[in-house]
Amino acid sequence: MQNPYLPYPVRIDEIVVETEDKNLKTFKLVFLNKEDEEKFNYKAGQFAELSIAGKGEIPIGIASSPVEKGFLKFTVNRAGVVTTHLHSMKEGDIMGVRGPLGNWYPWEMLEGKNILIVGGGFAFTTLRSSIVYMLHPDNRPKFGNIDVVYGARTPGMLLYKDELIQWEKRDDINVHITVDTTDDPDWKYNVGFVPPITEQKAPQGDENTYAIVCGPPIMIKFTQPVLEKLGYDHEHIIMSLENRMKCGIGMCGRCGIGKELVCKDGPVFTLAAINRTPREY
Amino acid sequence: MIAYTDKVRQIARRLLEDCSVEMVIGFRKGSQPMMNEPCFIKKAEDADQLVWDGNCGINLANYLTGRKEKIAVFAKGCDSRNIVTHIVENKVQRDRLVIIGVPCTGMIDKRLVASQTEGEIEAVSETGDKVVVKLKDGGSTEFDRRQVLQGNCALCVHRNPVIYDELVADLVEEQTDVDHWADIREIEAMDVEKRRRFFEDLLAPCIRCYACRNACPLCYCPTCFVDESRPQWLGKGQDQIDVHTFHFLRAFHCAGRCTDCGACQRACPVGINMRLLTKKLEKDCFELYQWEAGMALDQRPALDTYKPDDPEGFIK
Amino acid sequence: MEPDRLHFSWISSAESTKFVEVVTEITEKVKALGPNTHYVKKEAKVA
Amino acid sequence: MKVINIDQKKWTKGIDTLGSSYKLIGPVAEKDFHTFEILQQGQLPDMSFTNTRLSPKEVVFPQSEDMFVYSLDQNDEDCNILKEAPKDYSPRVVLGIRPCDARAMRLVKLNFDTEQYKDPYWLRLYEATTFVGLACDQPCATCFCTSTGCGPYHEEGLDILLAKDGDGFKAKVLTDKGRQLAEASGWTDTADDGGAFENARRAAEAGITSKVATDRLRQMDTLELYGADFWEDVSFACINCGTCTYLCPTCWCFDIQDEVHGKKGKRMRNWDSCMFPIFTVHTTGHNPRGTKLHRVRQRFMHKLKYFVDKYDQGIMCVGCGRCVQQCPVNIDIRRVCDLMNSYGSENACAAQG
Repeated sequence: MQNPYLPYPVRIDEIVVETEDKNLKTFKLVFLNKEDEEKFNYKAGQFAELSIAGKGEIPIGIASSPVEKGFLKFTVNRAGVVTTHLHSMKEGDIMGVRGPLGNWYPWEMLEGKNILIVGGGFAFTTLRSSIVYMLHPDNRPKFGNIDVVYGARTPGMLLYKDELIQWEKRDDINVHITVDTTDDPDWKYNVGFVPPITEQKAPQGDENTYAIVCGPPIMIKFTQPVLEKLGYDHEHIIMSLENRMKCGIGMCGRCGIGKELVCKDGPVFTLAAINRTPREY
Repeated sequence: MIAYTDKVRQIARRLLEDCSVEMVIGFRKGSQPMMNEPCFIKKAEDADQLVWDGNCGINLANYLTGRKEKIAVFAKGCDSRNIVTHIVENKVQRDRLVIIGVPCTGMIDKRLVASQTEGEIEAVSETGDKVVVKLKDGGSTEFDRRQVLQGNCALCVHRNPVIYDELVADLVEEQTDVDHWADIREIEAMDVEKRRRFFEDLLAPCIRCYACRNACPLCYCPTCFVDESRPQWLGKGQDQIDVHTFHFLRAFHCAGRCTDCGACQRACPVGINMRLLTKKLEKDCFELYQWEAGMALDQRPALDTYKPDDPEGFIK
Repeated sequence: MEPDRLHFSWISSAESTKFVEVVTEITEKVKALGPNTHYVKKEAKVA
Repeated sequence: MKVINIDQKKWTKGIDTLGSSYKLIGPVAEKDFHTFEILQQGQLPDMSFTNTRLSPKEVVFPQSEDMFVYSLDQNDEDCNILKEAPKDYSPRVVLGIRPCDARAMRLVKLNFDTEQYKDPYWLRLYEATTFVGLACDQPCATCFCTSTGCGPYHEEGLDILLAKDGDGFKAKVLTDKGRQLAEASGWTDTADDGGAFENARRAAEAGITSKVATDRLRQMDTLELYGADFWEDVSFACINCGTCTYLCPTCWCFDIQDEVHGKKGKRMRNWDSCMFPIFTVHTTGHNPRGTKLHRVRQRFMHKLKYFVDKYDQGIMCVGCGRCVQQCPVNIDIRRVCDLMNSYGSENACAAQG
């Protein structure tokens, strides 16, 4: 019987400090055993439990993309016991990864559709995974227009800045970068909260357009009416939820919202599905 | 005390009718013999749900913290002392409370009654000094009320509320001929090894459901030390040391505050008498500082004050 | 816990000699007792 | 019907024999109540018990159990790498488990044995265990098993069902596992009972007088029930202890914890409870079930609505009555179930005119 609680051993290959407050780091992890990497077959939108012996586990969205081979990437905010310890770890250290866990953005259904991605702050990780996936030459023809609205508090708080700038220059994706405020006179992108920028820049919703939204609760709260105004149906608004988790495989019981378990039946839900469950997230 | 019910209802109805309070906290009849359920009443017409008898052992002071409403609460002697403690510790405001004092003759120990009864109990009633147990098979047994009181009630010397706005009945006579600390002296007399084994045995059945802590009006910390994760003070499993650490530290947190209301022991699903821990500290506070918790609003708790003549024999 | 493991003393900042005496005395007492064995969790026991 | 007759002598001898091939677990009298414990050699289970204070779920789902062990010593080659903790999955038998508790295991199995993931700890212990049930001829006033798809002679989840017969037992063998155990114990004396077993079953079922209605739960709208006005009243008395969940044979929630001692560590799991605030609190401090009302509602909604919708196997309750008996403040699941099941029915009647 395969033990779904047993993490695969991995080595920290590279650590990148992402933001100016140094609270977000991206960890590039390499499997110690090649066969584990093959078993770890994931799709954009899934998460994994990062396991540190002696500290515990923490569920984190996978920031690398299935089209990137040979490693996994996780961008981790320093917050609790496990993430604080993770931030103190060094390249070369051994830890564990358990997954992939949960469902993913519904790529089969999204084929042939226009995609709007709305992200805020450090919830951009699985959205990065998704963008890299869609922009891969094998996949780009499968999707219509791709628009991205991504905002952070300041320019220094944006994740994956180099990639954002690259995407911004491409003509097969419309990237709208925004910050709440900046005192940088040379800032050439948008200034403003994500919801109003979405209202200005995002395409109208129609039956061929889906929005994938991921961000802090306050951003989600104010983005939802904007998307409704733009004509997005609740079935066409796709969100990724977070809840406290332990097992990640639907057994320990804490992440439930109604009969759905965020870890196993989610984390990805349509807004329509979320509206059918108690708001316990 | 069964006669209190009419008065309890009458007072609750009046307080709600004349808008003196927004809610009344009391007890309603439970679904089990010897069990009443704490409840709130917001409408005068619902006041008839309230009851009072020897099964109101849960300490209602536990239901006062963190509420916004102006509340009337029924308070036995011990409950009233915990309300005083709440007021002194700034957990509730005196002027937001109407305290209805209930002179108490002790609460019935349901486990004691059950263990002394052969067969399944269908109903239990009180008449004066008797507790009458009706059995499912039709028979019945009768107990002298004093013989089936909760351990703390049998030894209680503060049956009358110490603070109240009105009373449901005349004050009762306080017990004077009780040896309050006999069980503690026995434990104190044990040598270290024997005492350790005694505690091991006492706490062995604990399942860490925290009913004792949660039934206790003193345990209002937003995050209890056992639930802290940064730092995590103790393990969360069934290791004996973790279990003991929980019980011992909780008892120390109650030192000089515990009124021996017995809610912890009553709530415990596995019948642990953790009062033996809190009572030892109650005894120390009494003997060292002549302190009894919650007796007056203008006294600071024993561990909150320093007096030049505090005993200091432990300092070498 | 053995009584000798816990010790309260009142020492003024001027009483350096007393401080040395007390600390030495306590250290010797605790050394004599050896490592504490009560309430030491060597490994979490599961039930 | 063919049953196996086990008189007192055969019972004692059989149990003694079983001790060599099985770990024996049975009800043992503690100070005030019975618990399921490992029986020592020569010790007989106390089959005179009504039911145990704690459910025997601990047999397959210990309150605290090891999952993995690891070294934190940098000199060890496998430092920081988790290894399976050594476990004992040798055959064991639970003697005298009540039919409600055995059915509860089947309900819990739905959670631990899924198409996508299998919980190896729970399943291996479950598979290693033979369940010898004891039918209830004298139910408690708090027993409402017949309302939950169960009953005092219910066979689901049992390998053998025993019914008291004088100072011995009549046994009905229900599975291969049960057959093996019956053979190993020498309980082979088969005879026709002339319908006595069935009659006893009917009499026992008739003895369960406490009933709840569950028929409307499935059709009820989740959010309407969630927003019902009775939750404040239902939850008021609750002190948010874990008694109901820890005593419950169908509650399975758990926590995973790492513990380190020196250079060695282990990952273990412990029972957890939806009644505790920290069960769901986020690292940010946000708690999606931040109030007592949220948590009490979660417990009852999970048992009586979410589970019903998710598995279509009835409610997540077998009517053992433990939570009713031991709740320190007398919150009674039967009352809550009736409130839920009848919610909005007055309006529905009015709507039908």
